[in-house]
Amino acid sequence: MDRIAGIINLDHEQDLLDELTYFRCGAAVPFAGRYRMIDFAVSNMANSRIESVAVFARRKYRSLMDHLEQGKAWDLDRKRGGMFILPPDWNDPTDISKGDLQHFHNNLDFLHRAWADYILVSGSQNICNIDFQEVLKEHKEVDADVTVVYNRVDELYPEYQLAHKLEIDQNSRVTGIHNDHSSINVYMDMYLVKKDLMIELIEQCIAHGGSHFFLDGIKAKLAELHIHAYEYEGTHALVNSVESYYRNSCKLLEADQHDGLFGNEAPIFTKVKNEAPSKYLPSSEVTNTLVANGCVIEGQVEDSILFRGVKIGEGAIIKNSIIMQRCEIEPNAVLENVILDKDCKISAGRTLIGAPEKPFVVPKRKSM
Amino acid sequence: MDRIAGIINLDHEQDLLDELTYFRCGAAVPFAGRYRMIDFAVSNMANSRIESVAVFARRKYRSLMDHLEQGKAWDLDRKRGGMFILPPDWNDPTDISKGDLQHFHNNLDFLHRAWADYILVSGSQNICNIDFQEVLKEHKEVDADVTVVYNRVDELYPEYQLAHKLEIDQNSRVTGIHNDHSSINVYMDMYLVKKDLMIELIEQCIAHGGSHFFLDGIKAKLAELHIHAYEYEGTHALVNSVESYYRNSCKLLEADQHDGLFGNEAPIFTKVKNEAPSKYLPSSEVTNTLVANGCVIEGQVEDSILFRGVKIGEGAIIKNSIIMQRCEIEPNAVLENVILDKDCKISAGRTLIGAPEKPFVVPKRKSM
Amino acid sequence: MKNKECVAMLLAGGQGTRLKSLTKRVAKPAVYFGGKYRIIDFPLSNCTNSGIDTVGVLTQYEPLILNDYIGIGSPWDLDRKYGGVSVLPPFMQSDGGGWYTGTANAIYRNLQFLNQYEPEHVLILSGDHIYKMDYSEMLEHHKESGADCTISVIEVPWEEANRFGIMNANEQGRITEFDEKPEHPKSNLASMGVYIFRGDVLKQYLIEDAENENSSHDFGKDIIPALLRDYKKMMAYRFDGYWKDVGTVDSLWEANMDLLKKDPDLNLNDGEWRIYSKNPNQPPQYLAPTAKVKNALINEGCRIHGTVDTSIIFYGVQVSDSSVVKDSVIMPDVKIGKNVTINRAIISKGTVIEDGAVIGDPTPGSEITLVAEEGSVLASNYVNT
Amino acid sequence: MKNKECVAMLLAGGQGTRLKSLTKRVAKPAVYFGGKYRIIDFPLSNCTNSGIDTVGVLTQYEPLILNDYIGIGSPWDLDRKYGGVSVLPPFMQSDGGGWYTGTANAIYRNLQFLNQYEPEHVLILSGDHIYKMDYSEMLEHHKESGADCTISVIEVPWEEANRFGIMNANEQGRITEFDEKPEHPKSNLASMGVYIFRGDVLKQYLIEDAENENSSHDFGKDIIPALLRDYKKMMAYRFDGYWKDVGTVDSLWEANMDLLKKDPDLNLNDGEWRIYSKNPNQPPQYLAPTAKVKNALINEGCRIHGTVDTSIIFYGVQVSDSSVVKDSVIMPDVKIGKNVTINRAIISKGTVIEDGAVIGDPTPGSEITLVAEEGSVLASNYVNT
Repeated sequence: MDRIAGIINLDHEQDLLDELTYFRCGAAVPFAGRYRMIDFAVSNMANSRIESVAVFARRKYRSLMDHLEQGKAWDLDRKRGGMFILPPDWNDPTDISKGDLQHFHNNLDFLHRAWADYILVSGSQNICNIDFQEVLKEHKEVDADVTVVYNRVDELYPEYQLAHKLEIDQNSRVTGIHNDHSSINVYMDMYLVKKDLMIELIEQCIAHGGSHFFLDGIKAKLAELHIHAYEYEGTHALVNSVESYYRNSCKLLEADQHDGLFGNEAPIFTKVKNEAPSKYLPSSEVTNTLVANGCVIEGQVEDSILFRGVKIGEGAIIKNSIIMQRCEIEPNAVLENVILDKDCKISAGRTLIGAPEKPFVVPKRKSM
Repeated sequence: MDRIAGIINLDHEQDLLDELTYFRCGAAVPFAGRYRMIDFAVSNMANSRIESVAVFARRKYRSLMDHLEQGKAWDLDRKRGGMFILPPDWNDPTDISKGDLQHFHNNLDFLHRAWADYILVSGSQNICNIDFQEVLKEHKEVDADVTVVYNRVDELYPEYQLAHKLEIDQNSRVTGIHNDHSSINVYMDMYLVKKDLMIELIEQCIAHGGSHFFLDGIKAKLAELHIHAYEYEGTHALVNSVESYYRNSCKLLEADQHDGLFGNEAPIFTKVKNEAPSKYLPSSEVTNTLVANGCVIEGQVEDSILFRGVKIGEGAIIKNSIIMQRCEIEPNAVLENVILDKDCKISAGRTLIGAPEKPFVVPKRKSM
Repeated sequence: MKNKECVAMLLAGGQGTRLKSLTKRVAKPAVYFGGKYRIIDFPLSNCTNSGIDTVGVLTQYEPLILNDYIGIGSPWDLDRKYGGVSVLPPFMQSDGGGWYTGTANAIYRNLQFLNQYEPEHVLILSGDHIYKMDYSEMLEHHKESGADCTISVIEVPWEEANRFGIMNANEQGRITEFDEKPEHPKSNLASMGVYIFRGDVLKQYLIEDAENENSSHDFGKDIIPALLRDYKKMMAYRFDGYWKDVGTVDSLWEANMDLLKKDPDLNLNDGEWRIYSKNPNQPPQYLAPTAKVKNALINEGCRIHGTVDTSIIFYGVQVSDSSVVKDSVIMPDVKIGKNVTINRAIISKGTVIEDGAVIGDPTPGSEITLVAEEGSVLASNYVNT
Repeated sequence: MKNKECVAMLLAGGQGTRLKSLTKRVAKPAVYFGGKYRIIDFPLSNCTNSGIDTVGVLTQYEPLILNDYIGIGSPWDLDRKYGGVSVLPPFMQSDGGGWYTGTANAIYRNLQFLNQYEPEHVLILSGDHIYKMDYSEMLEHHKESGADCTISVIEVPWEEANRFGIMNANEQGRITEFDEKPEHPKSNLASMGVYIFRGDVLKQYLIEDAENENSSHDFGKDIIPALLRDYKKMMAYRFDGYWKDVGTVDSLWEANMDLLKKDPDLNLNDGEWRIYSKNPNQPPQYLAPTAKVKNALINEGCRIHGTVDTSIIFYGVQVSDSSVVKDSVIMPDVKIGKNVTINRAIISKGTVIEDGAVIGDPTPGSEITLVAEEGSVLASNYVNT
């Protein structure tokens, strides 16, 4: 079996989720009732039998570290391989690398030592359930140098504007990488390269003053390298703004979206918490809602997502909202089109109503 | 039972061990054949039934993180409590704290949440084997506000110049904290405070613009607080320079020093590696030496310390030297008064001789 | 290493025959409870929360699932370097060996395990009860009184006292008499099956008991009476929280229903006294637009399209459109088809209920229906009325 | 979850009576070897290194130490969420139950365990041998040949062939005959006790064997011959590395001595094929100014003041001034006093040797002395010459 090592590169990911990313990086934002954004990238790797995973973190990575621990939840706390969280802490006076090449350069050791022939690099913003062994299979079949993953989207959402698009010939060879907003071939920020080639490309890229490995080391070599495009056809959501976060969260209430992410044999793992089952009191009315454990519900909830340990008081009404961990909604409060970050408290009788296309975001630990 | 939470504060520790601290902080420097400096502070806490430990790291903490993992080796990978490695990654725009108060301020959560009545703060440079429950016992007996730990030293070594000294009255109450080089009451950079008082002192200290909690928050309040001195009488070594590192390492070859640290019921733990037992070939001659596992020895070694996986070729002669992990000494090389950092290679026949009072230090991964 | 002040020995070998097919493949302590837990989670979590970090779990009957479930104790924070949890099945020795013949025999055969910790006190627990209890308070009481043995007791209704082991104690709490299921109880203080012994006393009596050929090697029948006969100091420790023996299908059902009260006597959401358990990895529960959920405990991984009323739903359960689950306990991974009606039933793990099935008797006070045919697809006319 | 391609079942219930008092309190697979290891570390590490992440360990005799040692398999990276290591002691079921009556019976009684992984192939191992082997290569061979069963064989000296189970195979490697300890061996290919079966074939033969009242329920005596009788495709897989059955005191001693060669056939320092084991936390070993150490393997936590020559020293051993240890194996935590002479001996764990004792017979080829009185302080004149 060919072995793959994984890199989750957060270096270029901007924290565009407003209040949700004031104190944490995008990869650490809670998602889908009990996960964090990064759980999808890590679980995809773990399920694809990737046993060494490096996380290139740049800033606001504290809650990420807390969450990932040593990769325990993904069975990645191993003696051979395992998970390595790599914040920027390097001290090589001869280092001339820039941008994410700093990470690649200072962590070359990870690449050298990894018990792997291939490297799979992924970001954290493309939520999906993908088997990278299938990517590798295709990569080898067409004998590519680099294989990039993309999705042919049905509808052009605003969040795709920040993504690269691929131009592809009839053999699925990539002939162009650009930002044309009308293109439906959305690059999913995942690529596979042979380890030796990767190391070679990194070194060249640094020598030429590059600061963005994918752009300067791969895209710039479109003519020289055989870059193959692998089409991912499953459930996919790109989350890089509050709007895309909200819309894609709400979409999880549709059975096919939900099943596409959670319904197959490759489960999404996350750090385990000890919470009792959720409790629905006689006064509760809950429909079309995802509920994590540890909630106590006495009010009315519809078309919403409740994270762990949320309390909804009697007579409270929650609609089209996302309520994160341990929030407390007191009796008779009304929330509609709202995102509450962790540990918020909404006083009895208060009303908060956001716009359907622009939800109202309440930052962590706020009492209102 | 009163509960203690621990803080290992590395914020003010300077990296004065030359080549040994170019790429790692002092707390991560290998010591005594198979440990790192910080293992003593962590093990002392774990053995004193401290179940929550925060590590305030400032820079070059990467190898420290690798080493500590989640506190597994100390049984500190727990659901309740456990080990928290806290690099500087905070993003509070209203934060006015400075110096190590940044750490205290931004990690107040740790203090608030810790299931503990007392806080024990320690550095990593004072190597010893101490039971903090005994410190707490005395602290409560004399009803102190703060208890500081010191050692009445027999001999004045140069490394004590960087340490604070205590003036103490007949009741062991601290009446002065200063740097008088002739004082034998060497403060060991460890103190115990009631949690609530600690939080109060931190907040006052920040409000007054302090930048060093011990100096600005405790020493400055000598008149107001009851500061008690606890005398530690066991084996003690202060390591804050290459010279003190070398001398104190060599002292471990004396049985009483060695037993003082390793011989009692409170073992010093460290991250576990899988190494075979060390192998002594028929040509080997080894005397007065500490040897970790995984070594293969064909040459002659005396008055030295060999870390894990060191290879000593036939005819090589090692004297008064400290050879760190995975170094390879080829046949007939001669080393005397030398410290080799990890992964060095000394070619066949080479000779390296340092001065007895100033050992020759070879940085990591060097081939000579 | 230092000795341990107190080591717990948890008797988990019971078959629990009165739980019928629920214990066909698992020992009683592994039986599910409360939407998420197994019975043994309670004594194990009590140990952790009481600061007792060394627990021997004595298994005998169908230990495979229990073994696997306990592992090295990580879910309960009992994966300790020195101590932690050890599973102790019966074993063969060079001089023979064999099955455990009684509760006392099980501990006796593991004296070697106990000796390695030289415990001053030994806490004997059973894996059969649902309760939250701070054993460290009982240990304090035991130490202060200087007792040889302290037995935890709970007040039971006088009319039920004849079903329990009843302690008669004097005003100082010293036990003077022990009646196993007395016809005319002199007290309503029942033994909870939680004992703390002085380590040396326990050892002595276990060895004496082992040599006694007429003994049934049982704590209640042999060891406690022997201590009493010798005028050993035996103290009663009163416990007044929630405590329930879930030894029958009806009592298991009742204990589950107890959790649905608004402020249940057994609070599972108490951050200060968590009940730990192994957490399966499941997505959040989904309540569909058609779902009607009232008065229920529901775990992750469930999909509810129908009606759930006054019921406990474990993880991975599916309740399809137009089905009604009422006054019932649905164990993990049960798939309930459409137009199913379930009343006053316990459905065991992994059962598939076909469309249109009608299960259970809705009459209040009627017997609880247990559905536990292994891997069964239920015929649509399985009715138990 | 997905099924597993290959699950290993490790037979670890053997008493190993020929190891005398070394197995008084532990099963043979738990016996110490090589200054640091227990025998079972070798098959378990082989599994990990071969990518086999699901292992059932069948215990029966004195499993306490083995149980505790294996835990959930963390030392061998076998603490997996799905799969990993499971200890499988004999158990009671609602329809009875009892001890394992043979190697095949042990596996048969755990078919329920195997079934949950639906393995395509099952690897049967024993916990009695010291060797490093890549089972994934054997599995490749097994799959390519389409065999029902593949047996790993090793060439042994012709004169010793009558002590082994001998395979007679044709040119294609297909096994045509199996002779258990034949008087006149037709081949020198001995079975290593390492089998890979197709999952369905194994299951079928185990069930048939269980129904056969005349069977001894043993792989070598019953299952293999039954497959041969039915002309099942059985292939021999040749292994040519180091392999040693350490079933006697002498062979255990020899295997230890084999490690002292300059380039031993069994390399313990191979970073690509690590032998994992539980690591006790011990300070570095200390060689005093008076120490003379030649040709030795020494573990951490030792303090050597005397002479060690051609010996294996486990962790925590003390060798005091003027004592000489030669051609010997000293197991963990042995304390050797002053002026002691030890030759050609195995000293078992925790023994205290008094000053001046003389142990063992230095004559080359003489019998190896085994000192294993439990917790014994040795009289100064214990001589075995």
